[in-house]
Parts: sequence; structure tokens; C-alpha cells
Amino acid sequence: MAHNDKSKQEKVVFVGDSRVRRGNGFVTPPDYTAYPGKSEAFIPNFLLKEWMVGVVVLVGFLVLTISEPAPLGFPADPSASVIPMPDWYFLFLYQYLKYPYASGNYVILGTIGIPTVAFGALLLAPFLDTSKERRFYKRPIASALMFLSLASLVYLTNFAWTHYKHELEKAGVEPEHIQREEQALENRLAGLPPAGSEPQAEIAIVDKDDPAMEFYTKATCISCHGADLKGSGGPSLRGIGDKHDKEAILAIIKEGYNGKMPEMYTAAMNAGLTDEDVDHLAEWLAKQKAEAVE
Amino acid sequence: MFKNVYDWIDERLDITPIWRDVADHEVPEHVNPAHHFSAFVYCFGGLTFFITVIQILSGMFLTMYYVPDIINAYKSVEYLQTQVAFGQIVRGMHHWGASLVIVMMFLHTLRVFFTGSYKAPREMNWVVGMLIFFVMIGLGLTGYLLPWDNKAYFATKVTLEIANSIPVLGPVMKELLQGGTIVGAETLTRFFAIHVFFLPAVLLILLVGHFIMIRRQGISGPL
Amino acid sequence: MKFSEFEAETWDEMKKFFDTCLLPVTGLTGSEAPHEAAERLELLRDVMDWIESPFQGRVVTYPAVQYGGAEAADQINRIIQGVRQAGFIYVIVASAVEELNEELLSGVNLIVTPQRYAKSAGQHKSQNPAVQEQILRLWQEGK
Amino acid sequence: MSHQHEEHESSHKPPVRKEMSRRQFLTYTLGGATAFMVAGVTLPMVRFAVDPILRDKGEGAFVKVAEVSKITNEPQEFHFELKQQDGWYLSTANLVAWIRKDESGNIYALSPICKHLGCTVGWNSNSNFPDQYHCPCHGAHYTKEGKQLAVASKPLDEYKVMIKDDWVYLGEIVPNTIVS
Repeated sequence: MAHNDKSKQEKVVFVGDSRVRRGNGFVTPPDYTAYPGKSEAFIPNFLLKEWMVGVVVLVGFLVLTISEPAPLGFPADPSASVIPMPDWYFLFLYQYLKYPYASGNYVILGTIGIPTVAFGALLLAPFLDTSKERRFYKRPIASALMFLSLASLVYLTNFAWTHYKHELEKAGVEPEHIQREEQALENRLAGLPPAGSEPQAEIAIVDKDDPAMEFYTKATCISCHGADLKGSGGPSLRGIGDKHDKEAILAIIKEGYNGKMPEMYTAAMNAGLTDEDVDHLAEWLAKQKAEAVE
Repeated sequence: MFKNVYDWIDERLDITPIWRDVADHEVPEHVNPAHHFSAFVYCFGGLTFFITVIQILSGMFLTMYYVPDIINAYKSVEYLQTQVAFGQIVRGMHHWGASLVIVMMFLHTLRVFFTGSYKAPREMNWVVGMLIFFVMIGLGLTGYLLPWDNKAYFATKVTLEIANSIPVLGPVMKELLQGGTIVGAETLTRFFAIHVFFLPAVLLILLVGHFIMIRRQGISGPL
Repeated sequence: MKFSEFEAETWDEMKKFFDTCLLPVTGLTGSEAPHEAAERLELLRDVMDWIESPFQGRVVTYPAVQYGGAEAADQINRIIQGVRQAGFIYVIVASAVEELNEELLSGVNLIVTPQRYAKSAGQHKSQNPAVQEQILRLWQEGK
Repeated sequence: MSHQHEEHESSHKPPVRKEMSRRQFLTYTLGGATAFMVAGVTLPMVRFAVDPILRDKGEGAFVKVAEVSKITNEPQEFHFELKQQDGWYLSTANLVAWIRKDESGNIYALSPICKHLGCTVGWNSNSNFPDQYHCPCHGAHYTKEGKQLAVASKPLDEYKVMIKDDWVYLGEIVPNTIVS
């Protein structure tokens, strides 16, 4: 860029807008001059102090995001039985609405009455507390009201949270995001791909037209484990050979499995299967392995 | 290098008064933690703004992967959190940022209240501040539903039920927020639009107003 | 191609290429349990796959006749006459009902059932050389 | 121009270590703090945004089909399952390819989907069209390289081929490049 001579350059004149009153340079808010005190230049002195606080908060914040992953439960399912809990900053309202004089036939009081008065007062505080006095200990009414609402906030939130924890234990249910994290951990230990990557590749049925397929239908296993062994009601039997061997499967047919599955041996018998058929069925199920099919 | 570029621009646009006016103001003694540490309470406003910036940035980046429909919402959140590098960090920032910004804003509100800084001539600034408070709560409420997991679904159902119990306006408001008769596909896309476009727009306008007033009127004097 | 994949305008010029109609017959009696009905349909779907995937450019699959086995034979024959009037030269019936054979279904060119061709199923799901061969011979004779 | 002149002159005097003024120190630290805050916030986000280009492609799009040794001049039919992972969508396509080694030795794979109306073509499946791909539906036939000879208007599509430690990997289907 040619270094043109500065002097010849035409001086840029900033044309003021006639309607805008020309301000007298910087806006010097009256307060500072009234309080000479030890004031400090903002840039770079005070800004540096302020940003030291910013840096500390940022480090804490990032450590928090790294150590505590954001919770994620299971996909929304309207028929799921979940104890509904709003976010923590709504708990006080949530708990407050459970009280008799805030619900039932007093619901108007509960939803409009008191909250509107409370938040309305907070919104219009400068017009309600109009004295010149600013020190809180010299403004008993305003400060008392605020302390009262702070106390009730803390009490209601705490009460709602402990009640929720109590209900969880009573129902013996674990919050979903913890369940999901445990499952993800188990999957990772068992070496399965993490959830959300490829859903489990479909394990194919090993020799599909084996006569055992008829036993499987006759003995009514099909009604819980599905026509394609993918499970309907009962768990999927695809790749069951990886989990249980023949004897274990025979035992399961004879005695049932951890309380959920009843014993199916008698059902098989009166469906006309012989003991040898059931044995063959168990053997065929034991062959259902994930990598066996090539 | 920067000096010359700055001078070159300044000659043409006279930008110095603009940022001088914003940044070059004396910091009085009673708000300076260096003089008496109790003045640290004056930091909460700045921190709230800092975290709001983080929320807006992390929110924007999340929308690169998030899909606001009921089939894909959960899968997209699970995908971005488990498959994409730093996904867990960015979603964590947005999640924890949400709670932190409400805490900081609450502390800021308390500081202004107990130092009586809402007294004349700063009444308007307090009212704008409270409106910002409600907008932030609204952002929290709508944002909570977006991952579309069970906790979010049922919490929103409860909140809309509460809104429904308001005598005259209730059912109308509930139907409007739900975008229909049930909490479903319409609710999610509607909450997404409110959370990503409407409320942030209102928030930014209010924040600009809040900052202009604080610049114009300066910090309230010592107690 | 499925019947639903054709528009009115495109059908006129495609007509001369698609001269074979596949009519699935599920043969449900209604007394099946839900999963059994599902299983029957799945069985029939595999059979239809043998025909549909290799001959996608010449076979049109029509909506299935769900209920009625051997006793519905004359009704199925009327359907087959109807299909011929629609302009199809060859009609193949994919049926999950073993009893439906050539005597009962007079107007049909080929009947494909799981039992008849199960043995020759290729090791890949959509492949059955015997069925393909039958259809090729059917088309060659017809030419 | 005057600028260089001064520098030249001062180099004679012994270099005096300039003390850093308080203001300079504050500005530098302020710059450092700002840089940390900006980086601390935006770096994870930027990495999060550019992840698609840094993600290890791996040969997700390719799938191992057959050993190179098994490929002959005569086209052979190979069945394989191509898994495409698109975000959180997983699609598994059961595909068929006719793989062949041409005279100059490079390997190519054709897709058997007839370009006319989509029937599956067979190699050498019709006596009066020896050593050609023949479509059973309407008699379209193609040369060994997939060049269309009748009925069809375009040559047979081709699979992307990748040879890695003497295994043939097939990728997505692309229009024919051998014949043009």
C-alpha cells in the first residue's frame, strides 16, 4: 500500500446529526464525582480483577461439566411409570401447590392468588418500597418479607426433594439417568459397542428350518419368545447360545428362569412332545450363537 | 500491528468514543473488592452475563446435532453425547450453565435488593431485571423438555397441568403451549421454537436495555 | 414392483413391460392367535421375496387375499380372471396354503408355496433358483 | 523511512533492558485472561462442530467381500451385506456384485440391477447371448464391462472397489466408469 503523504489527504469531518444534541463527550455519571474515594480505571486495572473472578468461575464450571455428565434418561414413553419432578428451581412452586389451601377448591388461590401477589410485589418493589433509605436493616418490612420468602423457598425446595427421594426408595425405583449410566457401564465392560452407535447388529437364527422349530411352536415357546425368536413379551432368544449352554437351557425349560418365566416342561409334555424332542429343542437353542452364522 | 489497524479505522469511523464510553468509566471504591472484600457481591451481574454468553454459544452449537422431533430428539441427544467428540462437554456446559445462570441471577437479584439499589432513579432497571428473571425461568422450562426423555416429558406434563388449573385462561394457555390436546410432537417443536428463537430474542432486547440503563445511570452509590 | 408404486400416467407406457401379476394368498382362517397370524404373513413374505426381488421390473404384486384357504378356490379363480382382464398375461399365486393346487386354481400359470420350493431355497434369503427357473420357463413358453 | 534510520543508530549503544511498565503488565495479563476465557469456552464447541471431518472414516463405507486370489476373468456372483451408519441411523443392505479381473489385471465389480426396470441380470444365463449379462424380464443384455446392448439405455452400475491386504472391499454403487 503506497505510503501516500498524510498531509494531502482530505481531513474526514464527522457530520453531526442536527437533531441529536451533541453530548459533552464521555458520560460521567454523577455518582463518581460525588464520592471521590479511591476509584480505579476500569481498563485494564479493574477489568483484570473482574476477569480473574471470571477465570476462576470458568475453571470450576468446566470441571463440573467434565466430572458430572448431563443426565439423560430413557426415551419418553407416556405409559412409563415415572415419578414426575420439575427442574430444581420449580420445586418450591411444585411443593407449594400440594398444600390444601393452594389446591383443590382453593386452586385459584394457589395458582393465581399468592404467586401473582408474590411475584408482582417483587416486580414492583421499587414502587412499593419508596423510602429514600437503602440499607436493608433500615427497611424492616421489605427485608423481612424477602427473608421470609427466602426461608420458605429453601424449606419448600428441601421438603420436595426429600419427599421425592423418600418416594423413590418406597417405590424401589432408581432415577432413569442413573439406570442408563449403569447399563452403559455394563455394556462397556462387556465390550459391546456404546448405545447410540450401531444398534446391536441383528443376530440371525442358526439353521432356521431345523425340526426343533416345530417343537418351539408346539411347546408354545413362540407365544412369549416370538416367531422369529426376537421376543414378544419374553426376551429375545437370538444368540442365546452365547449366554447358556444346552444343560442350562434344559434346566430353564424344566424349572423356569428367575421368577419371570414359569417352567414349560409340562406345557411341552401335554402338547405331545417327548422328552427327546425337548432335549433336541434345548440343543438347537444352544446352537443359537451370534458368530456361528457365517 | 493492531495499533495501526485501530488508528486506520478510528480515523475513518471515530470509534474511540463508542468503546471509551462503554469501558472507560471509573470504578468507585465501594464496589471494588480490592478495597473491601465484601464488594465481591457486585460480581454476580457480570458472572450472570458471562454464563449467559456460554449458554447462547453452547446452545447454538448444540443445534448443529439436535433434531426437535419426537422420533429423533432423544436419539440425536444420545448420539451427540456419546458419539461426537466433546459432545458430552458441550451438552454439560448447557445443562450446568442453565442451573448456574439461574443461581447467579438469583444472587444478583438479592444483592440489588439488599443494597436497595432499585431505589429511584433505578426503578426501571429493576423492572427490566425482573423481566429478564422470568425470561430465564421460561428458557429453563422450555429447554428442559427438549431431550424428550421420560423425566422431561413428565415434568412438562405436570407444569402444563398446573398452568391448566388457572380458571379462565388456564386451558387456553395449556392448549397453546402444547400446540394441541396432548404433550406430543407439536409441543416439542413449539417448545424448541420458543426456547431457541422467541425467548432469546426477548432476552437480548431486555439485556441491551439493562446495560444501557446501567451505563447511563452508573452504579448506585455506597450505602 | 408393488401395485402402490404406479401412477395413472406412468402405467400406460409401463403396461407393456409389466405383464406378470403376483397374487399372494395368505389363507388365514381367523382362528389363529395374533402371533400365529404374524408368523403366517412372515412365511408368505419370504415366498414373495423369491419372486419379487429378482424380477422387480416385470412382476406387479397385487394386494393379498388374506382369508380363505382351499374353500375359497373359486373366489380366487374369479380374482384371477379379473386380473387377466386388467391386462396381465401371466398370473403367479404365492400361497401359504398347501391345499391350493393346480386343479383348484384353474387360471393360474404358476403356484409357489413354501413347502414346494423350501428345499431349493438359496442360502441367501431372496434367492430361490428353482422358482426363478420356473418363471423363466413360463416366460419363454409364453413368448 | 525515518523509522529504519533510528533503529540503525540505537544499535551502537549497549542494549538497555527496558523495564515493563505497570500498565503494560496489566494489559498483557488482561490479554492472557481474556484469551483463556475465550478459549476455555469456545474450544470444546469448535471441536464439537468440526467433528465430522476429524472422525476416523475407517472403511465404514466399505465392506470385505472376497479374497483377491478368488477373483477370475470369469465374473462371479458375490453376496454381501453393506452396513451404512448415518448418524444414528443404521441401514443394512443385502447386495449382490459380479466381480471380475480384466485382462490388464485390475478388478472391478458390477451391480446386477438391470438399468431398464430393475430386474436382476444373470451372467451367461441365456444361450443365445453367451458370455454376456442377460436380463430375464425384457431381454436386455450387457457386455462383460457392463456396456448395454439392447433395451437398457445405460450401462450397469459399478461398485467402488478397494483392495487392502489381498482382500477385495466393495463400497457404494456409482455409475459405470469402465465403459464410456
